[in-house]
Amino acid sequence: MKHFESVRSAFGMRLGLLGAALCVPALAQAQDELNSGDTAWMLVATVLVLFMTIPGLSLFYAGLVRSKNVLSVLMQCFTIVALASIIWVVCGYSLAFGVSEGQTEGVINLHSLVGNFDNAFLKNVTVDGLAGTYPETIFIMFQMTFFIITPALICGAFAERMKFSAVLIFTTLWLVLVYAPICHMAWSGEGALFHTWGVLDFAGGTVVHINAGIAALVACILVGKRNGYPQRAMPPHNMTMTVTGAGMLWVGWFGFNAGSELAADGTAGMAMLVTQLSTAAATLTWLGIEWVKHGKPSALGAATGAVAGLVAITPASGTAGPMGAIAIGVASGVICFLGATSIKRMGGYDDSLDAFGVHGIGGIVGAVLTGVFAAESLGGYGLAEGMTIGTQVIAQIKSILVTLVYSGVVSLILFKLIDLTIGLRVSEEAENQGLDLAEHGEEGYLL
Amino acid sequence: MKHFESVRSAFGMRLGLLGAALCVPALAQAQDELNSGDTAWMLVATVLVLFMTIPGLSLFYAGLVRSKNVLSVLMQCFTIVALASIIWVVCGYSLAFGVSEGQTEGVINLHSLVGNFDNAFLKNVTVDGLAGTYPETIFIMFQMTFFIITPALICGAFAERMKFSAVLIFTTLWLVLVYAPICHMAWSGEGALFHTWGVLDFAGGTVVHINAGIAALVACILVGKRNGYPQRAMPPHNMTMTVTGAGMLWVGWFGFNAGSELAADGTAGMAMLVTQLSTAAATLTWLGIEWVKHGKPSALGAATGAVAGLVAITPASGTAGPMGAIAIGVASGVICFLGATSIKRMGGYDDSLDAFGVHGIGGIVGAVLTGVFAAESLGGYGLAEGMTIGTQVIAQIKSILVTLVYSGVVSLILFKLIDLTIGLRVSEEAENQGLDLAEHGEEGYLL
Amino acid sequence: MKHFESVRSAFGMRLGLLGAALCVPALAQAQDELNSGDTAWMLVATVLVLFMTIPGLSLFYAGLVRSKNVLSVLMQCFTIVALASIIWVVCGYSLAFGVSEGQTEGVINLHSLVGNFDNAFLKNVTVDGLAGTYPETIFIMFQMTFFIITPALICGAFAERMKFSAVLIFTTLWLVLVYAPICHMAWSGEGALFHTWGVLDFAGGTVVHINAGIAALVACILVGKRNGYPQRAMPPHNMTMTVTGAGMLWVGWFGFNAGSELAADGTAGMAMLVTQLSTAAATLTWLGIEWVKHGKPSALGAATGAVAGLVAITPASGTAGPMGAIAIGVASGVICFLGATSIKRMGGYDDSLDAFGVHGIGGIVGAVLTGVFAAESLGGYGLAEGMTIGTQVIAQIKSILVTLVYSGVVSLILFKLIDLTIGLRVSEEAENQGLDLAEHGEEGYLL
Amino acid sequence: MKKIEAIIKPFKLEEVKDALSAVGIQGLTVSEVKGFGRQKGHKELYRGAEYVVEFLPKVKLEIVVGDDIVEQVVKAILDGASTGRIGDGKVFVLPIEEAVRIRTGETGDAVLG
Amino acid sequence: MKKIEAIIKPFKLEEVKDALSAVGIQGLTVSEVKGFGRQKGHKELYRGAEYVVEFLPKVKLEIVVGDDIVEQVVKAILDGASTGRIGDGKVFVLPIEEAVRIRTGETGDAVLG
Amino acid sequence: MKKIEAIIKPFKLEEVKDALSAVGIQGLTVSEVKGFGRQKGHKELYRGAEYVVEFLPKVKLEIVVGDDIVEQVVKAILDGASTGRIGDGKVFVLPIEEAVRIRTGETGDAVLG
Ligand SMILES: Nc1ncnc2c1ncn2[C@@H]1O[C@H](COP(=O)(O)OP(=O)(O)O)[C@@H](O)[C@H]1O
Ligand SMILES: Nc1ncnc2c1ncn2[C@@H]1O[C@H](COP(=O)(O)OP(=O)(O)O)[C@@H](O)[C@H]1O
Ligand SMILES: Nc1ncnc2c1ncn2[C@@H]1O[C@H](COP(=O)(O)OP(=O)(O)O)[C@@H](O)[C@H]1O
Repeated sequence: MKHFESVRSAFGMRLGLLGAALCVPALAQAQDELNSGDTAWMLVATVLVLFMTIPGLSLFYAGLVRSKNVLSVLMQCFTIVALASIIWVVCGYSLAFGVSEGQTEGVINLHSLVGNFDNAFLKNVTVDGLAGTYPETIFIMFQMTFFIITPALICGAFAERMKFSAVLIFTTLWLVLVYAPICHMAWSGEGALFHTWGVLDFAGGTVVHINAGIAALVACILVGKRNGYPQRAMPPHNMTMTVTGAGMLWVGWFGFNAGSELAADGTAGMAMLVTQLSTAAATLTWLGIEWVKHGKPSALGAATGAVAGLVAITPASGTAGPMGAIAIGVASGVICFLGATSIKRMGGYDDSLDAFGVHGIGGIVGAVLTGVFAAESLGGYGLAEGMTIGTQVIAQIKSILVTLVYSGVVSLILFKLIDLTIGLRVSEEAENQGLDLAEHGEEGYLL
Repeated sequence: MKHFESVRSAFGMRLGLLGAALCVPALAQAQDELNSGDTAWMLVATVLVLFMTIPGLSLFYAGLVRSKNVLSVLMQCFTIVALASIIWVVCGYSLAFGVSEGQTEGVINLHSLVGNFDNAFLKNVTVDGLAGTYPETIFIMFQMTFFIITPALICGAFAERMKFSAVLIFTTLWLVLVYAPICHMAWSGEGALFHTWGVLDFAGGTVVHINAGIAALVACILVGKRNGYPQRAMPPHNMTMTVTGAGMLWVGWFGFNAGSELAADGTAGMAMLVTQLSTAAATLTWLGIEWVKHGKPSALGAATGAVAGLVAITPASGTAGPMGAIAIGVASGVICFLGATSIKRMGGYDDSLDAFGVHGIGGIVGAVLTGVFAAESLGGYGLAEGMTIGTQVIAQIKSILVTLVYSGVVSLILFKLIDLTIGLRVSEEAENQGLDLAEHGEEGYLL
Repeated sequence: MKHFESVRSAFGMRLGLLGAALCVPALAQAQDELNSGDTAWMLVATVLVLFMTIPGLSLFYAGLVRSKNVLSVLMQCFTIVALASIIWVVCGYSLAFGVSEGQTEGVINLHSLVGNFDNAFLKNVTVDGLAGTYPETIFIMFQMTFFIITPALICGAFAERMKFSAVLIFTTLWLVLVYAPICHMAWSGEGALFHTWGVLDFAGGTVVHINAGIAALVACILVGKRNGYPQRAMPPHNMTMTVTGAGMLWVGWFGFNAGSELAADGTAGMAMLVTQLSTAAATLTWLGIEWVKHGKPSALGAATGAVAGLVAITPASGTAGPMGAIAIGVASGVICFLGATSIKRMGGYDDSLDAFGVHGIGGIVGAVLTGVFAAESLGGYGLAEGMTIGTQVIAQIKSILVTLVYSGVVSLILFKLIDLTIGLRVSEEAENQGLDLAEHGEEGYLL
Repeated sequence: MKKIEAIIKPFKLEEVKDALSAVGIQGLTVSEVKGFGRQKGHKELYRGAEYVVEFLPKVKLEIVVGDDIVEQVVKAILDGASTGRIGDGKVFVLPIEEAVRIRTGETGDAVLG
Repeated sequence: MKKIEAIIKPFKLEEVKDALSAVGIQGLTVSEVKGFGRQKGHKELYRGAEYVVEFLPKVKLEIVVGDDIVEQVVKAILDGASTGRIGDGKVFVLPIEEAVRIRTGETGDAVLG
Repeated sequence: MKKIEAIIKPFKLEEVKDALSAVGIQGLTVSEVKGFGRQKGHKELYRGAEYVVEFLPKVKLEIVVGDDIVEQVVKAILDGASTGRIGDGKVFVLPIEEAVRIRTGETGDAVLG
């Protein structure tokens, strides 16, 4: 069972119990003893996922904008780290992982969708509390890093024109109203919506990438195109920064995927291996397409391909085998390439850094193919009893649609509200001058 | 007990025993077996703390200077890593952690202040020797990374004008004459001065930050202001570097704080959580102040706020709870903001990169508040028997004063001596040209 | 025994057994249980070694070229990561670590030189398979990161003039035809050539550094000098990048060396300690030479010295003691300094980034001195029964010669073949324009 | 022959170039400069330390043209570069005594195309 | 109208600007250049490879002024920029035939303020 | 006195400098510029978005010389800078009315060495 069920799911309930009565006699005693190896790994995995956002993602993104906006991007990511951390302990953790009494296997009700406020301000958290085989504090931290990186991903869509204040307000509301419920549906264990449907999302294909991707698409449509886009070219100002950030994302992602096993074991090892293979395959695929289509493989192509492969393997990293991973990597390379080029051009929106094109589309590719490559016949861990590739893919698609619709609609409302009140966008003059000076009173470089 | 006593303290004695007779029958056998999980975590924590210095701190600092001095900062940090490593094994480790026979609980004597040369050149260190549940070699390495970062912090004060040779000589003498004793007083266990007083310093508020901070203040006063300061503006030459470095410091600091538990357990988990919360709170506080006071929140503000929060939680990271951590973060944000702005202006010294303003002042804020937020009533782990918040705060203040006075006076003498012999400062021409060319014969950028 | 025999060697055979029959009753049951601490450490060590290549090495190298070629260097490293990952699972792992039936202790035959295709496409790899005390998947990943970094090192020699397509083709062939066999000779356990000779190579002095170094030398001779070399100066375009990369290499190298113990134990701890000391000593040595010889110690000197020390301690990191490590560091500092200056000048080749001068020469220095400082009398772990320093050094030299000759000759043939078919070198115009534009259609910076 | 030097706002470069192409200019040279003038600079704050930036980024264009089209070219620059706000910049006209094309060695107005 | 071009040492820019303000100059344009002259460059060493830097960083000022104040302006530059050491730089005076303010289209000496 | 301005290809700078030294030039000023002319630019592609670079990197030399050696200097530049391919650049000659050495205050041809 363990093979196709996120450990996080199994864990959801226990957390609920912890919330209700901290001294409940452990059902599975062996499991409730602290294992220092698992603890060591989860400490590190947490560090790695935070490293993905700062400096990883922030460099990846910042290199892609024009130099007058470089600090605004770094700043949005950095501030989101701080902001999301506080929101998480205030209520995010409890809303995402709190399991209320009525949340029961097989029953779909409000508790399947969202947690509660029982653990607001971490009021039930102690030094000695465990989450399975390691301290609950580390589970809180590990999940916090996911809570952090998701809104940071969205920043890629509205880069170079959104007000800093609007970013912070949107992030706050979105985390509480969108991330927490989607996370609850996926990972709060028995009784949770996606869990009941048997959806596979090992490390956050829906929760993180599709969720952020669709919000990003809504964002860039509502905030509008950058002045001069697409007539005027807006090439990356510092590709060395972007490639550096991509490298950091790659290495940090092992915390994301192998860390999602929540233990230092065979599944963590396999998650690491398949993550590497998908990423490698997607990188080579993207470069191959560029080479054939444009005559030259580019560094930006390599970096983007890698991220596409990382995104797509995320939900599958606990269920796919090595060859499945390569297939997922190739597919994500091809489809995200279209996402960041043709689809974007056709759509006519200005997804500045392809947050939707890579995370949204890559997330969908991954979520669907997770259902395919979990099958034992295709080298995966095997599907749950009674599931076929077909039914599994349908379950996957249901979770994708729920995420697209829920996140899309709520994001739309939030952006509209902010636009009507404080406004989403900086003035044209500020945009010309650059957000670094206009919004932060600083310059990136004085070389 | 474990809750308010640094594990390092408990460990100090054992080390002494090891030094004296390696095969002494273990008192607590369970404790003296190698635990691979603790070992794994301590290996990684060590890597993380080294990562804080190179490249973390070095980038944070280097981005803040003018481009003609960028290499000199990187170079000072890098060379200090090498230099301190050698000094540590020659005598630093033995002077800091060596426990002589007369060092006894409750007695204050010379042995309370400094170790000995018994383990000079690591002569008693073996592959199989343990420090509790993991190899002594890793304890040596972990502590070495603290020995490295402390003088590197000081470099922020005299950046852009100090001779490279003077930096190296000062570092060597200061590490032996100041760091080793202060470290001994805090962390060599029973009989050590701060231990006897019941001082709480989980991860190095006094040993690292106040210690470095006061030396930094002395340094920048003695070496004098940069030419043109404060009339001429000296804005950071590469804020992207500084924000990157701040991100690395943030992630690396989990090795510093959670690593200081010296085990992969619940306290390590809680140390990680409180570190994150203090840092987040300080970041938001700093940005809030800037926003209100200057109208714009800046990337430098975010980065500096984060470091302030990291510094302040350091001594408290093994005793404070989540809400205490947020309080410490807010306090450090406010007070370090004053430290880096009003206090510095009033003082009239040129602490180029605010080594005193952030590390000295933040360290003091943290050390005092550690005594407050350790209290169970304020969400902490609880104070030692017989201690109240009042008496604990007094103990904290005593350790602060000892550190300020001892480190301040010895640093003063050392700088004076160096000034009188080889001179502290480069020539005016060299300062105009920039230290990169004048001292190292290189240029940072040829873009 | 464990002390002087790479655990990897002991492991080779077991892998073979796994390949043949996965359910074979374990010989040493204790050893075949998953240890979560070892697993945690090996997960992290793997991440660290990947981090060495991206972004570590890629930044170290990229800073040293002219700005018009910065992306080409980053791109070669990044693409090699992807390419080598795929080759490794296709056949590299099986060729390197597959143990065929005839591979027997004391017998030298074809199986002593190379593995087989039994595990091509990882067909025998399962989630639950162990490599000693941790999952085989992690062993595969850990070794993959070595497979990745070795060809990336070679890129330093032909930087700024080699065709991207030629780089990829060479890398592919070289990994299969050179790396896999040399790795097999060293680390596939009983019956392997170097194992039979009693060669000590804990973490890859021959397999990685000498192997890459000699290929690099051949490469830069065959591809020819850069236009204008050595008449025109080609100073590094971004030393801050190089120093940053050096810092990352330093911290990542603990994964390389301490990870090579394949367990979180005393030897891993000692490997960490000796790695630090050798690196520190080499850094200071290099700076000292520069200071005396040129009057100024340089940041590039510090960074290069550090890498020299890291390279040299690599083979010795599981057998030398702290003082031996310092000696190895000093020796590598002196000799690699000559390698990157006088020897290169005398040789008249254009080893652009001193891949041979540092990795080749440093690797040789380390491999020889490993034989010396393993001796118990010199603070090492002790030599194998029947070995003296003299016989051990001879064994070391034999392995060096085999590597130099085999890698040198096959590299020569490969480069010649590529030159005769698609050509090794870009056109003069492309070289003038810079590889970033000519080969990848991008620019590094638009500041 | 005259040399026309124009100091303009950086983000107007494309427009000016288009306007110049429209009047038949086929060659020009551009450089990044900093301008000091009536247009006020901005303040930057680094940890409370104020840094007043008086030198603002501008772009300088240099175009050598035949005497006959000077007026036309100046007009094109004004059309392309003007925003009506302080800091739009200046155009200066300087005499040129000779022009040579390096590739061919030819001289005179023919060089300027 | 004349254009005054001055090549100075970078760290003297502030002083020169102040000296120019003192004589009433309200507009000027600055650019970063490299100078080659009598002032010796320096050597840089990268892994033993010597790299002689002959082109030294200088700052170029361009100030267009009315004929009447040329002398005064040159003097101000000399005052602000001189250190008495080799490499202080040069001042050149060039004729200007016309000046136009882009914002308003006005021409002549009025433009220069 | 004349000022000779030359726009050349960046990688020809060393050769031109040597050629100028050969005819006795001891001072010059160099700056990085972007040139637009007949030489075609290149395309860059970022995630499929085309970015046409029309402004190519060039180097501008400024050399003030006595009237007598103008021809010689122009020839030296042509020798050093010519590759025979489009984009080699241009040389322009401008009148200079005065030159002053900042260090000494001296004026006239003596300043130019
Ligand atoms: N006398 C001058 N000589 C050279 N450049 C000048 C002069 N006056 C102005 N400039 C340049 O023109 C730019 C614009 O001038 P400014 O006075 O700010 O606005 P405007 O041109 O609209 O009057 C300045 O930034 C500077 O680069
Ligand atoms: N003939 C010249 N033409 C153009 N610029 C020159 C000329 N001579 C010198 N310069 C510029 O003046 C700067 C200073 O000249 P240099 O000979 O070094 O010292 P000084 O001006 O004190 O005699 C040079 O770096 C160069 O930029
Ligand atoms: N009329 C002009 N005014 C100023 N600079 C020019 C002019 N024409 C060309 N240039 C400069 O000369 C460079 C070379 O010109 P181009 O037409 O490309 O080739 P060529 O000089 O070989 O004819 C251009 O990049 C530009 O910098």
